[in-house]
Amino acid sequence: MGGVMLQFDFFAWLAGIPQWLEGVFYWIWGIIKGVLLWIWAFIQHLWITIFDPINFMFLFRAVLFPGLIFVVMALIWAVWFTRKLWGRIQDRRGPVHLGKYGGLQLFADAIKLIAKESIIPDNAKRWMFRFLPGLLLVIVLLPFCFIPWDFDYWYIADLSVSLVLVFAFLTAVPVIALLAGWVSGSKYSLIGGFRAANNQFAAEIPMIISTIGPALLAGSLSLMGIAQAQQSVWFAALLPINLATFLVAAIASVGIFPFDAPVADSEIIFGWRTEFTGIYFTLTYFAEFAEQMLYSALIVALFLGGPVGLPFLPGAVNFIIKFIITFFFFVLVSSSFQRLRQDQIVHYCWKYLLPLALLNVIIAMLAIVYLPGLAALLPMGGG
Amino acid sequence: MSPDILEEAMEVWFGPQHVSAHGWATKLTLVGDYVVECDPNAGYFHRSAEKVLEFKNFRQGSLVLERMCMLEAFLAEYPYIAAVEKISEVEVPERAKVMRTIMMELSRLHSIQFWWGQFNAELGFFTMALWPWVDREYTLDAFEELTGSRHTVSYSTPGGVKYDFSDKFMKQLNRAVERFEDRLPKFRDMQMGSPTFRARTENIGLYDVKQGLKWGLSGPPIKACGVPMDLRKDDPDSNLAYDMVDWEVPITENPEHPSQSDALDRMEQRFKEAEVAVEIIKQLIPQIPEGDIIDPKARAKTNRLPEGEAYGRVEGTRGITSLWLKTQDKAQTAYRAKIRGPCIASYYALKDLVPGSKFADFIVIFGSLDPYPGWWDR
Amino acid sequence: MGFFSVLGDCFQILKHTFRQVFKRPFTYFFPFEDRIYPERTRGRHIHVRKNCTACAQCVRACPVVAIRMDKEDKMYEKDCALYFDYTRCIFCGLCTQACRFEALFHTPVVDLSEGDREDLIYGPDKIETLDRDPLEWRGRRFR
Amino acid sequence: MSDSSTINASTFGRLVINKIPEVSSKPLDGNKIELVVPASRIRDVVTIIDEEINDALPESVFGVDLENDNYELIYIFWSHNNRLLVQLRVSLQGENPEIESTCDIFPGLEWHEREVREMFGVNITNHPDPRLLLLPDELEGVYPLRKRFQTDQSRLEETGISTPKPRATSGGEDK
Repeated sequence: MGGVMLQFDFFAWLAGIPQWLEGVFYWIWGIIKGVLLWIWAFIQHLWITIFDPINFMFLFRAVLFPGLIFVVMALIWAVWFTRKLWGRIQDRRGPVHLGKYGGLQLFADAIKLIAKESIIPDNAKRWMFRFLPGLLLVIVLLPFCFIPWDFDYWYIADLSVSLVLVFAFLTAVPVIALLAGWVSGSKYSLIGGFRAANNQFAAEIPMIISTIGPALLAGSLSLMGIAQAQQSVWFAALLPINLATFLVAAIASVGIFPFDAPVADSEIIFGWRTEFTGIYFTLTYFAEFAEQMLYSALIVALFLGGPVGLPFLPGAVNFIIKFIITFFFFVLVSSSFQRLRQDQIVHYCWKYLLPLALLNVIIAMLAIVYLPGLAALLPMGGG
Repeated sequence: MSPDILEEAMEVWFGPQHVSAHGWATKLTLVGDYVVECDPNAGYFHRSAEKVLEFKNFRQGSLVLERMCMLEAFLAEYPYIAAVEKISEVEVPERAKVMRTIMMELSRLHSIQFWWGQFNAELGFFTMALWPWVDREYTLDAFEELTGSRHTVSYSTPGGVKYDFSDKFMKQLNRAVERFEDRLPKFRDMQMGSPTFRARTENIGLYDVKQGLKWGLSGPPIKACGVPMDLRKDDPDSNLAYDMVDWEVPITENPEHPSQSDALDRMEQRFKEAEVAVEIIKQLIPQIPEGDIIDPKARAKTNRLPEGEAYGRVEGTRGITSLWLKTQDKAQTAYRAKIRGPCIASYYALKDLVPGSKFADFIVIFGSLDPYPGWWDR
Repeated sequence: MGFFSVLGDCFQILKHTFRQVFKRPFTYFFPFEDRIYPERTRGRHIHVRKNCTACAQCVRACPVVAIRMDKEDKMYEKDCALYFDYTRCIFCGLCTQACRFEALFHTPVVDLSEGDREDLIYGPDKIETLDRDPLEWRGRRFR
Repeated sequence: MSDSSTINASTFGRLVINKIPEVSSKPLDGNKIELVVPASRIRDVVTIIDEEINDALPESVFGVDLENDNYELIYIFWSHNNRLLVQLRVSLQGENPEIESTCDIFPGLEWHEREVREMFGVNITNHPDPRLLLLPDELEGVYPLRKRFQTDQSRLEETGISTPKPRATSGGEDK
């Protein structure tokens, strides 16, 4: 070509326009395509994480059936059931006015409490005071995902060490109770906080030792494994003493009636929960009932064979029936005895519960070795 | 108290607004869980009853006294009436004497039933708190059937009683007594048989009967130590019918600590008092004589009283309840009336009884002495 | 205490509470159910003006001076208007006993409640008639 | 009850009188006796009661305002074994009369003495805890149970009760 094309060739320019337009068009089309692809990738991402049947069912299970919504509804049912049962035991009617049998009373209470002004006392540590009740409810609700509601499908998670993890969560509860008592600044709540911590030291060790029995017999530390090991015989039949010590220690660590020192209303008004009002009171009050439910669910999983039961019923329904019966027994025992003094609680838990729990574990070990028929009943090879 | 203990002590007000302090305030000095000093303060219920009595004529005065302790209204109003009858020498018909005694024993039963519920509520046991209160409803129905009001009954007046026994009332009375009797074995299981109750009340609030008398305690807290000190036998009142019944003063002898009493003995003592009260009622019902229920000249005689002093006393559920009355010649109102309630001693006794015990035992010791603020605050 | 006798007591107590669960509760369903009040119940008063002779015995008998009398306001030849101050009245029944002419009675209506204190002073118009029958049983039965 | 160990009213009266001649006694009906004791000898009589009657119950101490500044203090003791009621009567003069405290012998009387001090203005010397018992702090110097204490008698004439003599003159509402 040599030299510079000085003259502007109008016709060549004119012939280049369609090719230029095509370039512009492709460029715009590239952008649109990029956006559309991005949207499509996002939808695909959504599909995979949520609407893909496998993941969707996991979300359904985690959030709806045996997960959060079911547990919170069960919590509200538990509070209503306890108040109705207390009423009947004390020869009076429980909540009556709202709903057919006082059913809506709980929702009315919840709305009223949430609407109430939450007063923060002067010498309370402000942000700690607001944060602890929420933390307490979260910590108490978390272990529910390890409960073996059903064998094949309707359960959320099954770790090999879920029993240890559940107790790891539950040891945090008295620390929060102590902190809440200390942080809310009044003498009575301080005493209540110390009593809550003291209650826990008394009840923690017998409870954990009495869970060694089922873990030993099932040969695995996961709640699902323990539940599956009880296909042929329930551990309650083999370890009755452990069932009793676990129940009593559970009542002591929750801090309800016979071991009611942390919330002794005739001595220290409402214990460490005195200063909480409004939404904070709701959270701590529900945390107590959630803990009760958790322990009764653990009893069912560890000793009463979890989903094992009537063959024609699905596993989860068996579990729930046994859970209701255990919860009924929880409320019955907790409304039959006077309140024990704090040092008496520690005295009984260490002097009576601990040796009993140990005794049963030793009996279980000896029974496995020496009783011929027993080993056959248990799936001896790992969980 | 040696200073080094005191400097780390914590002062807690078991104050007037406290849930189970029904209107009395006690300052406890705690070291750890132990009570080191206990300083009871009276005065939150003071209604100046003695000044009010100087402006009430002799038919209205018993209303003031009855409101000192509404649980045992028939027993609380009686000292004023006994004092006025002593000064005015009005004679009470036989029928009124027997009716008064029956209603006073029923009021004692009602007061014990109420105290059961309150003591168990303080121990945190609401099941056994509400069961006695259900039986108490039957006795209250009997009161309302007879006098028209459940608590402020204002039943007897100087010279007799105001209302007559109707047969509907006799049915209610028998129903209340039977209801109490067939629930008693169940209550014994739930109360004395309960291991947690025994754990909470054994060797709690232990005092010797000599020390108790020095504080001024009387009634069940002294009878629980084994001393049969009961005004119904010691100082029998001519206007009541305790002599028509053969009964024994109920006492509780505890072999481990012979002349002392702890919270468990006082509870056992109240079981026995309730049984004796029911026994007296059942013996008296067939012996109600015929006749009018009030001395016809009673209104005239008690309108203006001659100069004089009298000391009316009755064995209340909580101890000796008395009223010292001084009247001026032909005056319509009392010149000076001094009300002495039994609970002024039991609240004062806390000063020396509680130090040394645990913080959770304070409410058990005081609950076992059956406090009622109306008596020490007047 | 023997360990097993303590265990025996505990199960005895649990038997009592367990059997109590299935019994019918004692309490009423208040606004709709109430117990039957005996006829001697000392509730609010009724003033029969026909028999009243303005003798003021009730005013003198009242320990808390809750009755005020207005002699001029006459309906019959010798009667008077009574103003009952229910903020002061203690329902002791001395006024009905002091009245010799059967002009003052109690009724079993015991649940008096008003908006403010002035309405609790029942004037002659309100004291003569009973506006509603006493709270007997009405409405829904066992819930 | 074997009669040898119990003391009846008259023997107890004679026993106290020959120990302290200034005391004079006046028997009441039943096994009750009233001893009129000069203010200075009150502690001796109470110690005699404490020694002679082993289960003496200090029922109450209270004052009576006989007008123009003379007061009367009445101690009442009851004994279950001897069925004996002893009533000591001490008369005092002056605006704020003095008397020794007997609550170290009978601790049960401590609150009664505090009440006499706050209601009548009778100073109880060496009392362990001379605070007010029942009254709020504003009524510290005002002695309400004295006859002079003026109360609201606006509706008294409606009740037809003649105002009690002596009439109240000062103190109270319009102090």
